[in-house]
Amino acid sequence: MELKELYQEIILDHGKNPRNKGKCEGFTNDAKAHNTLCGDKVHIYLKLNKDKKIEDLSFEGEGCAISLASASILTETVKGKDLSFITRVSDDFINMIKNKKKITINSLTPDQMTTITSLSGVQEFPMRVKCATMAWHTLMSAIETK
Amino acid sequence: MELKELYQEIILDHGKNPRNKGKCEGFTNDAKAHNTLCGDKVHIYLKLNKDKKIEDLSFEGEGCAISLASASILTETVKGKDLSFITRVSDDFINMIKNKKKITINSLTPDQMTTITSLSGVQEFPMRVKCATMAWHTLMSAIETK
Amino acid sequence: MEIKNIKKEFPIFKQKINGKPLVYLDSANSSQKPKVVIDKISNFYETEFSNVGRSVHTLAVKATNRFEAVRDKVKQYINAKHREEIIFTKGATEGINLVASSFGKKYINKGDEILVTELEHHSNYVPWHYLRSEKGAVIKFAQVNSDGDVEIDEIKKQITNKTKIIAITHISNVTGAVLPIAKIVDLAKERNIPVLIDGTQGAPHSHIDMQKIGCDFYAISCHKMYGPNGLGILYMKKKWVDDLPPYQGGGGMIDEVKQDSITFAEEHTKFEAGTMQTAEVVSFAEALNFIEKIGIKNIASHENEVLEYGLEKLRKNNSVNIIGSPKNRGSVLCFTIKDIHPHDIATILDDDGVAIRAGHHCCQILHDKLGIAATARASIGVYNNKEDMDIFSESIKNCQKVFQV
Amino acid sequence: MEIKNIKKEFPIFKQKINGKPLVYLDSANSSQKPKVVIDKISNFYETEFSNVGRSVHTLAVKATNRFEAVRDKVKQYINAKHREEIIFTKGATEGINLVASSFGKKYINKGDEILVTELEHHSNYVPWHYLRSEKGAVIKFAQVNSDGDVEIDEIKKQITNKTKIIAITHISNVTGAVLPIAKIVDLAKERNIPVLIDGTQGAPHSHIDMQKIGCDFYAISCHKMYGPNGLGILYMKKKWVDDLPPYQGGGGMIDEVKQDSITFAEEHTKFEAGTMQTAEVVSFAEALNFIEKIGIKNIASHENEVLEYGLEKLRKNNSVNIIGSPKNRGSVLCFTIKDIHPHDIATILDDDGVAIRAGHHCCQILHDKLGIAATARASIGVYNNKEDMDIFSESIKNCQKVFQV
Ligand SMILES: Cc1ncc(COP(=O)(O)O)c(C=O)c1O
Ligand SMILES: Cc1ncc(COP(=O)(O)O)c(C=O)c1O
Repeated sequence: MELKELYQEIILDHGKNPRNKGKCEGFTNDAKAHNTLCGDKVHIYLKLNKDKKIEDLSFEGEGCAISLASASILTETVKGKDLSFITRVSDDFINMIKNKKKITINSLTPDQMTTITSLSGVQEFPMRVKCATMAWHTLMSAIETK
Repeated sequence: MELKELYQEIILDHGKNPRNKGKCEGFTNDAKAHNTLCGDKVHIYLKLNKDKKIEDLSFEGEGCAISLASASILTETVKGKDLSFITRVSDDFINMIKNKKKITINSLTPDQMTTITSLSGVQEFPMRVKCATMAWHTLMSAIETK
Repeated sequence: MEIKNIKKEFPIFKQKINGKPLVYLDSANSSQKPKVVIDKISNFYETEFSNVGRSVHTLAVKATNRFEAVRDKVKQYINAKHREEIIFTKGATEGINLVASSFGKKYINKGDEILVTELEHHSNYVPWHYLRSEKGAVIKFAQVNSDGDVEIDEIKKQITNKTKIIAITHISNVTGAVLPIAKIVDLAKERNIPVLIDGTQGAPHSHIDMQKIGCDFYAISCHKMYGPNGLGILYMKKKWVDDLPPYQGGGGMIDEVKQDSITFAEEHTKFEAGTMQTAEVVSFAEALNFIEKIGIKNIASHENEVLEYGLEKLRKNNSVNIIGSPKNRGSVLCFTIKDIHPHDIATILDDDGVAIRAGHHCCQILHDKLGIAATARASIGVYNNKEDMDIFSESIKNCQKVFQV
Repeated sequence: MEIKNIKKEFPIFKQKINGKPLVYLDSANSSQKPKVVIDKISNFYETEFSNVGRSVHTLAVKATNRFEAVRDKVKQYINAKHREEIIFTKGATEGINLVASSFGKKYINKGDEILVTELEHHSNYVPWHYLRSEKGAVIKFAQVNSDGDVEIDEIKKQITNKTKIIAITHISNVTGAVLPIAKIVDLAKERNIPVLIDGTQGAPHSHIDMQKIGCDFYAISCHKMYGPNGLGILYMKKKWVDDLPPYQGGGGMIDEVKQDSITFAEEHTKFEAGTMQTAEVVSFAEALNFIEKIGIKNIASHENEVLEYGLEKLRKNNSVNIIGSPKNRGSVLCFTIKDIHPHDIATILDDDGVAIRAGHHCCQILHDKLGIAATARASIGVYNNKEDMDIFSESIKNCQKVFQV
């Protein structure tokens, strides 16, 4: 049943107990987005260090389980990573949701892989695609600001 | 055949050789109208005397055979008449065209009757009703101005 | 026509959604269309189509007569005094924009006040906002009370001698509050302030009589009244039709056009630029016939019964929070469920074939006031029944199951 | 699909007019609709209807996807660069009003010049007139020459360094002149002047490619392209989509709405306030499919052949005066007959089943210039053929008989 695919245990957990919520200390970049259709909001804060690594990041947001889980999973996935990894994983993620593609990046741990693919059920719910991708697009905007 | 009803000999004649065309001398009242749909225009000039009779009247106008004939026939019908006659004949005429009613006024000569009812074919051509009635409405406006 | 069997008149209900019967609870968004309306559109295009008011050939004459007959029909339906008070628009949104633009141009200056309520749909706020940002007008908001109503005293309080127009909704598309519009109009008349009613939610669910309401403008969306997309009606009192400048410019609304000057047509024509939505207008007559056959009062009381039944069910569910408890409720039911976002509710309900809407329903100001970013909304049409409410309330329990709350 | 048998695709031709086959020569006014388009409308309302872009239930998702797919289809059809350059409007008239209003607000000030031509339809003049009367802008008219053409040199002559925008028709709906729009755009680009093309008559009869034309705005009426009533398309170059302020205010076009401020959505959304014409948009895709199946170039050359054949016949009639002899003629043929008013011509032709239009065709300025109050117009669509032209030209002789001229 598709609905169970969409609302998997992992997603419900991240939706209810989002990780890295709030405004992280000493952030260097931030960006926000707003889904005018449903009112979902996300604001991402991150601390880029000299090596172009995300030393710390966090988010503030309101929204549905999918959008909160997506933001929460995002923060877990990219924390401590460098920009080239982040770009790849973010592309992969968006491709998975939008174009039903497989995740190709191979530097994810099995755990991370399970977590990130838990969102793949969104593929079947076109009106929810934006809920899942918004945080990831916002991450990229945050990186581009300075 | 309805078309022949519409374009009777009398109408074609009045359309081609409209009577009382131009601006009559010493006019006391005038009014004009414009059918924006087809560009028909009419301008009626009249000279009201103290007895509330139309001593003289004329019209300027551009338009289709129906509208020119109607204006021409109008001038012939009401010239020299008093306002109460004019109001009645005008109501009758508009009622004939719009509501397919008979002419009820009994002070018309048989000739005038034939002439005025020559326009009754317009009843069957709803888009042409305005062509036939415009001059008559304008006559009433002209009388109301001073 | 019997309401009991009315679903049969709507072809959409023949299909299944996710294998389940469609329970359509999104009529405040747009209503479904009865077969008579759909058939009229095809029939018109197939046998009578022509552009109206511009040519004199047979098809054009027929189409024009049909089209103009609908104006008469609408006039009679809403009890307007004159046919030229009926202006065809693209929708309620365009109707309100038309008034804000034409009225604003002539009568709104810096410092003038426009009075709206916190219940307004963006369509009845953004057009006035333009006058604020372009002309320095002031927008005042009559506050919503804790029941989700706007009281007449609150309106009274907000009126000043700078108030140039009052623009209020007939029925809120969120709290369902039915505003006392006739009383508000009376109040406004004492001070010579014109009133615009956003009748988008009012017209499909209540008997509307322009003489009884007495308002200056009343905007309608036909697609929420079982009519076609892309059509609205703006009722505008004769004195304003004669007085206000035109809106969009184009064919059909002019009198004389020269290289250095233009004069405009009179009556409704002045506000109807360009080719009109002929098929839409013609088919809307069938929507009105449909409503008349059942009777708008019967529709309203049926909808009310269904709504009350649904409300009763939801009230028994402790996790459900119903938004607003207005004195009179139109056929709208907004709610939230503890710990489940409305967006998720809508997705889970859809899986059960239940179509609702989630979001701010184009009422951000009201949602801000409520302190909620989004709500779920079930809205009722003539085709809904108690069974629909049973399925709906079961489906809500299903949400709680999925989310384990 | 074969043009030879194409009348069969249009249900309207099944009927008789005054006992005679319908010869429809009023396509420049509005085209008839093929069965595929009509069926799509009913089918959509019967099985898929929902409001778009607002709800997340199955019907809404399907409808939204269909709707947005049409935007992509239009983008591809007119070869726009970005899908957000496609704005759905009520018609060409609304499209031009939108540009005049939004562009005018930001860029037109007192003394600024707007360059149009004497060929323009009121839709491409009245909206600019508003800027003249409200802002003190100046409207300049590029003159039409004795052939009914507007030459590129005439445009060049009228451009000054105060020219802020050029707004010209693609094909005249009276003389049929096809203007050298790509060259005019090149000329304008040298001076950084944006160009709006009124493509109402251009789009149904020619291959339109936004990259080749290079214009900033191109306005289309779908009902003249075998599509439904009540729908238009405005192509707007991305830079203007991003730059210009919104037009009508309402649902769907906002970003954030507060009591003291509003921010607007981006892309095409900013210009699409209120509920969209979902069924109309969805069915317009079928109109484009229909055109593509035949090929717009085949349509154009077929229409041209029919037109030339008709022109040839009329030229042989000494009482007939053909309006204009442009270098390239679109599918429009305006004429007068000595001593018979166009209005009478239209009535008599109608009696023979021939539907034409008479009047000034919303081009009073051009008619003033021609010194004629009204003309008769036959305009061609894909469904016309040489036989139609035979009947048409015989019917003209009938006019002469009735009028004994
Ligand atoms: C050249 C031209 N421009 C604009 C228009 C206006 O189009 P619409 O009435 O569909 O908005 C027309 C058609 O009437 C036209 O022929
Ligand atoms: C209260 C209210 N006003 C205005 C509107 C706008 O109507 P439309 O989008 O049909 O123009 C709506 C519907 O969305 C509404 O519910």
